[in-house]
Amino acid sequence: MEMHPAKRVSIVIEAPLESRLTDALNNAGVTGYTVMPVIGGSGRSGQWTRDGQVGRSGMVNVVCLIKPDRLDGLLEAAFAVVEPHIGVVSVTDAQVLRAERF
Amino acid sequence: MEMHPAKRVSIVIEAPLESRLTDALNNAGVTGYTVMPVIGGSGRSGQWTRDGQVGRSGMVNVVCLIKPDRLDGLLEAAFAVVEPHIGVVSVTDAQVLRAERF
Amino acid sequence: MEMHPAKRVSIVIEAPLESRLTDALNNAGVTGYTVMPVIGGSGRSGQWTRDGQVGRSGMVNVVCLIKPDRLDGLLEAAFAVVEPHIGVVSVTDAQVLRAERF
Amino acid sequence: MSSIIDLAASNLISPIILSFALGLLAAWARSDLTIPEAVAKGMSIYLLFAIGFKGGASVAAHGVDAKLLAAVGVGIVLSFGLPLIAFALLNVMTKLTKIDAAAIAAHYGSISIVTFVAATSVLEGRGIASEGYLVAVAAAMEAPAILSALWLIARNGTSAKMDDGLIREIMLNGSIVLLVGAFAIGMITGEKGLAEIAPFIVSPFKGVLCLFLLDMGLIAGRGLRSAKGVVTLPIVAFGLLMPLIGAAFGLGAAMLIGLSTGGALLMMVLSASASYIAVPAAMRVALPQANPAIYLTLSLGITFPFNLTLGIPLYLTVAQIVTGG
Amino acid sequence: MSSIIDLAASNLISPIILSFALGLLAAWARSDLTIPEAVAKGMSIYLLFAIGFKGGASVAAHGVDAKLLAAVGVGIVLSFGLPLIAFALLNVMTKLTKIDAAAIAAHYGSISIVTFVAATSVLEGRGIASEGYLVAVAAAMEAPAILSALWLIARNGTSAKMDDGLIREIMLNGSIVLLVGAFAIGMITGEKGLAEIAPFIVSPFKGVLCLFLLDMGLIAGRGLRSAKGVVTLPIVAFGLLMPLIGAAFGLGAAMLIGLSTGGALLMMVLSASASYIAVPAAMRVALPQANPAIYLTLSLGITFPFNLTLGIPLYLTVAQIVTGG
Amino acid sequence: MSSIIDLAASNLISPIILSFALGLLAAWARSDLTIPEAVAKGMSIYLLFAIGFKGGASVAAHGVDAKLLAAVGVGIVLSFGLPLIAFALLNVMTKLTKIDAAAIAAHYGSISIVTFVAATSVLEGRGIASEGYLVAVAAAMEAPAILSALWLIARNGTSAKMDDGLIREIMLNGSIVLLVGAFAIGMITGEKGLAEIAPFIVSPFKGVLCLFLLDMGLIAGRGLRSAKGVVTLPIVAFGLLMPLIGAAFGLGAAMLIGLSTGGALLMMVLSASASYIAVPAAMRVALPQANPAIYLTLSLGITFPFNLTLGIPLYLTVAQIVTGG
Ligand SMILES: Nc1ncnc2c1ncn2[C@@H]1O[C@H](COP(=O)(O)O)[C@@H](O)[C@H]1O
Ligand SMILES: Nc1ncnc2c1ncn2[C@@H]1O[C@H](COP(=O)(O)O)[C@@H](O)[C@H]1O
Ligand SMILES: Nc1ncnc2c1ncn2[C@@H]1O[C@H](COP(=O)(O)O)[C@@H](O)[C@H]1O
Ligand code: NA
Ligand code: NA
Ligand code: NA
Repeated sequence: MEMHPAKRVSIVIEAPLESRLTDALNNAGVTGYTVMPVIGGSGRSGQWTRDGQVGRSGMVNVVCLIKPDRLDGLLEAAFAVVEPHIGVVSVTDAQVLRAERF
Repeated sequence: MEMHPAKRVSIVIEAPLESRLTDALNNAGVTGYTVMPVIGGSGRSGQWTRDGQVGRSGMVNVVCLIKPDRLDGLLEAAFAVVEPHIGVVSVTDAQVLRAERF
Repeated sequence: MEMHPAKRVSIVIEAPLESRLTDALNNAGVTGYTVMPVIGGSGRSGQWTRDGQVGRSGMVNVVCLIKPDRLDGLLEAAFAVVEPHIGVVSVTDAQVLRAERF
Repeated sequence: MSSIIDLAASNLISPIILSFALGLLAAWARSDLTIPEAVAKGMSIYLLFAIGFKGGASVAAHGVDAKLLAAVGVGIVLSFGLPLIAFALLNVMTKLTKIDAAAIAAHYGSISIVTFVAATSVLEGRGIASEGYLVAVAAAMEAPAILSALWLIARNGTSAKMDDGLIREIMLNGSIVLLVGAFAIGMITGEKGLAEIAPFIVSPFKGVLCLFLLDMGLIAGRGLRSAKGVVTLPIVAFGLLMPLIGAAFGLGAAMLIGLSTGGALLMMVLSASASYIAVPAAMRVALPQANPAIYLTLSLGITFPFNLTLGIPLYLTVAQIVTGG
Repeated sequence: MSSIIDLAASNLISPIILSFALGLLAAWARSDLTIPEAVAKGMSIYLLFAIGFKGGASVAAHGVDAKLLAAVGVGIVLSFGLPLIAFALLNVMTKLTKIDAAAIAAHYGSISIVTFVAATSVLEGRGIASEGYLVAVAAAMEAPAILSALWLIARNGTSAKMDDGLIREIMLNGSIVLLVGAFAIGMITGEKGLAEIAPFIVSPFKGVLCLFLLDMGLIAGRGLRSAKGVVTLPIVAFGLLMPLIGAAFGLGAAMLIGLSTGGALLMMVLSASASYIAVPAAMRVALPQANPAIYLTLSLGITFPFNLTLGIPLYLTVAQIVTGG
Repeated sequence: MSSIIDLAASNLISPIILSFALGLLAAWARSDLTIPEAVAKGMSIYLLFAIGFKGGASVAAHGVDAKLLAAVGVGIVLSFGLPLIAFALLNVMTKLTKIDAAAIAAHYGSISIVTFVAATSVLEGRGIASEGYLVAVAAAMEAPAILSALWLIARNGTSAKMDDGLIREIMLNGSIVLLVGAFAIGMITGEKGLAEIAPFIVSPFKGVLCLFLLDMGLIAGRGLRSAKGVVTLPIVAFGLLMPLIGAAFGLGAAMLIGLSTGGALLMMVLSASASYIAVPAAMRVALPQANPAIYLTLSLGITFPFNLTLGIPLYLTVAQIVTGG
């Protein structure tokens, strides 16, 4: 089947910032994203787990497929939100069906 | 360690279609898949979130690692299910341990 | 923005082994990882789903971004835990922002 | 007339309705208040189990009425028939495509179990009895409407994605199985069984219903906010008119089989209410081209609140006049 | 004999058993009815807390019996010993590998707290008293069987993956900690504490148990359906025979320490039942080569329903005859 | 003095406190006992709804007191003011950065609703009345402290990430909306509404609180274990001293507006307790540089258990002496 090159950007960020991040992505012209749950993790700011959470907000994973030429715009928008916070941004080469959607 | 090339196919699809998709994958000779939850997203059909769902069915992410030469068969099978529905299909190059499993 | 090459290792493993795996990763010098839920899947050991679980422990997906030169150490550590168990290990090429973190 | 207003007013200031209003308000103000999906599903399982069990126990107590079968049969006919009326009405009143119209029609032939439950608790509050087997009628009315809508589509030349899997899914839908199963358990174990678990399924029932309606308010409110562009005035008008038509047919059916005043109200409510669980999921599989924003907003954002607040008191007044109860 | 049948019949038509049957049926018919994982876990936390607290409060009310320690000791011995019998039996009756046999054996030395709870509510329904400290015995019997099975494996030349982490995990398993902790809280706060929270842990208990058993029925049913090829007739026979052997040993132990009729039943049930929470998780870590489909199906799909439906009435009749109660 | 000890002792052996202790212990022993996130959130929604509703119904029963507005006003002033004191104290007592100090200060101006609830149930246990509208005061005190802390930061030259979105999020935070909304529903439906849902929000309340505190114990225990390096002795000292200072101010405020003994206790508890839900989330957005391990450990691991065990009995004794109750 015909595939089209794309970039898959994955941003792990604290849950209270989710709407700020997705607003920034929308403003950067992103046409869609998918939010996936995270149940725990570890990094420079220590280890955490989501079970029985009271007062700890947890993290989410926002995944975004975009046309390669839009990558820079997206990263800049995302980075402005993520930069002062804990979280991780990674990018992978991908192929998508139905390119007209991205 | 010895790694073997593989394709990682990720299909985000509406939950009521999950079993139809996995049946199609099984029929296409796929040896395994992993289903991951999705808690929200945005696309051409608008924005949604899973919290407090009554009547909205949400989406799931079906991830499948396969030998590269099986990609076309899988995509055709998946596409037949996904095509009339909302959802996104992406493919990434990957490497797997224990190739005999795929 | 400046990106740095990295490897994205994804390990799907039974939940009771999660802490053994993350301990092994820490010992292998990994600086961070993210744990994501899995709600079902299928493989050589059959099909399963997480809903209404009593007595079945389910699986989790541990995702780890690392510098490419650390891949072998990580895989060996992970494989020692995963090998006798059911589960799948895959590796993807990725790019990360803020390389100093990995 | 003043009695309707009194009834509506006293209905409106019940904790149940106000909880729904709180949810609407919170959603409208864009508060981040949410009820976790698992908790919402847990509450709906609780409500279905409780309402089914109580219905069955009531049938066990009063004996299996000869009217039970008649009521189930009439319910099935209504569920098949109401979508045809809804479809015709939508074609006249709105500019929706045939597919969107059929998808909406399916919702109005099916039922909303929470509206049914709310009506039951209004009856209880007023000490009006009703036939326990109407729970079985509720279960019987969930699915036929879907087949009706798919037939409408086939007749109009578009083919819906019907397969054996879908029919089994519709008939063995979790909420139908739970409602019918709990009804059977209630019938078998009777008053004795009910007494054993009453502190779980009877006493806290209304309180759980409050939290559940809070969640429904949140969802309905968020849906209304994001569907502003999609749902036009004629569509809204349909969402207010169709329940009245449904209720009229329900009343006719109730008279036909000779239900009590309470039973007539419940039959009206079943006919007047629109599904928001089983049917939307089936539509995503069978009619993926139909726009879910429209049918969900109509059913959950317009018809559900209308029935909950004004519909039930209105139907009850009419039922009392007509049945002389 | 006829009294067993009467007892079994009246047991079978309780809401609890019928809820389990509904779950089995729904799974068998491939309905999509499911209970969210978080809700199922929440209910099991509720049941463990309630049963532990009530046991502790009952000990506080009746004074700490000298038999408490004896009963705990005997329970530990049973938990260590029963796997040896189960292992020998499996080697004779089936063609399973040593590893599969040992993994299954571990389950039968450990206990099923829900079977215990169901037996308790049968006793309550009949007004038969029992020793509150048997909850502590239940907790004490959860873990030793696992060590026993690992020892069997080591003796047979295969090495299991044993480490300090695993032993701590087994002993400090969430369900053991909660059961023992709630027992201690019940003992410390006594009848006064129980009175404070009785509307939460006593009144709605049976109703929650119904929904929990509905979920167990769904899981057992789905497990049975997908394990058709794996579980052979001799394995099924073991799953029906072993509880009887366990119950016989439990009865002997109860006589040895002089338990009441109700206490004897509970001791039999603990010995006859098989774990499906703590042990399976431990086996995935320690004996990953063992096939989970076999031990889960046996414990949850064969032995659990057998004990729930026929076992408990049978054990109670025997206990009544033997203890003269 | 001996009465404080008696009170503290009888407080310490309540099921509520012991459940918290069980959680702490289980976490300390590294048991894998956990309560699913969705269930924990469900319980907190239940508690907020119940406490809000009961407060509102009590106001409806006793008439809207002229003091209500005064109490809300004083609460807002305390919530703005206490962070200033906390900030000054932290600068003197510890070596924390201004940002960490401000983030901690925000927590102490806001409130812990579970501490409030625990104090309410101590009052109920002793038959001491209190003003129902203090629930509204609790809601009013949640947010101002956050603004106060951000002002402190701005004054100290660092800029916090303040935007309109954040202010709306803070004011329309789910727990505030639910508490205020349930309070309003309780006020509107009054004693009649309360009677309808009392079997849900009154009878099982204490039992739910036990499970919720078990979870809080687990989280506090795990937090304490992982924060060993971060939280120094002076910081701990602050976590014990600040509630006493807060309570003193709360008592003063209560005297000023002439609250009853029970009301004075609740006002002291609101002032003495520190937030662990609304404020931490706001701090992650507004002051991401502040270390969450410090403020969460202080609020949840030090101040919360202190108030729960020793604080409440102490404050009650003082309140009784001062108000002559
Ligand atoms: N190397 C990594 N690979 C995958 N996830 C990571 C990694 N480092 C950090 N994370 C995730 O990002 C969160 C915050 O990381 P940090 O900002 O380093 O504390 C962690 O809790 C993990 O969920
Ligand atoms: N560009 C994208 N990147 C990631 N996920 C997407 C993207 N577009 C759509 N999705 C996901 O697919 C769902 C349906 O998309 P759509 O069919 O465009 O409405 C959305 O709710 C998202 O979860
Ligand atoms: N080819 C595959 N692609 C994605 N996930 C897989 C694949 N094979 C197995 N898995 C996952 O790994 C689990 C165990 O696989 P197995 O060890 O083959 O039984 C499955 O339940 C799936 O969640
Ligand atoms: Na209808
Ligand atoms: Na046993
Ligand atoms: Na405070």
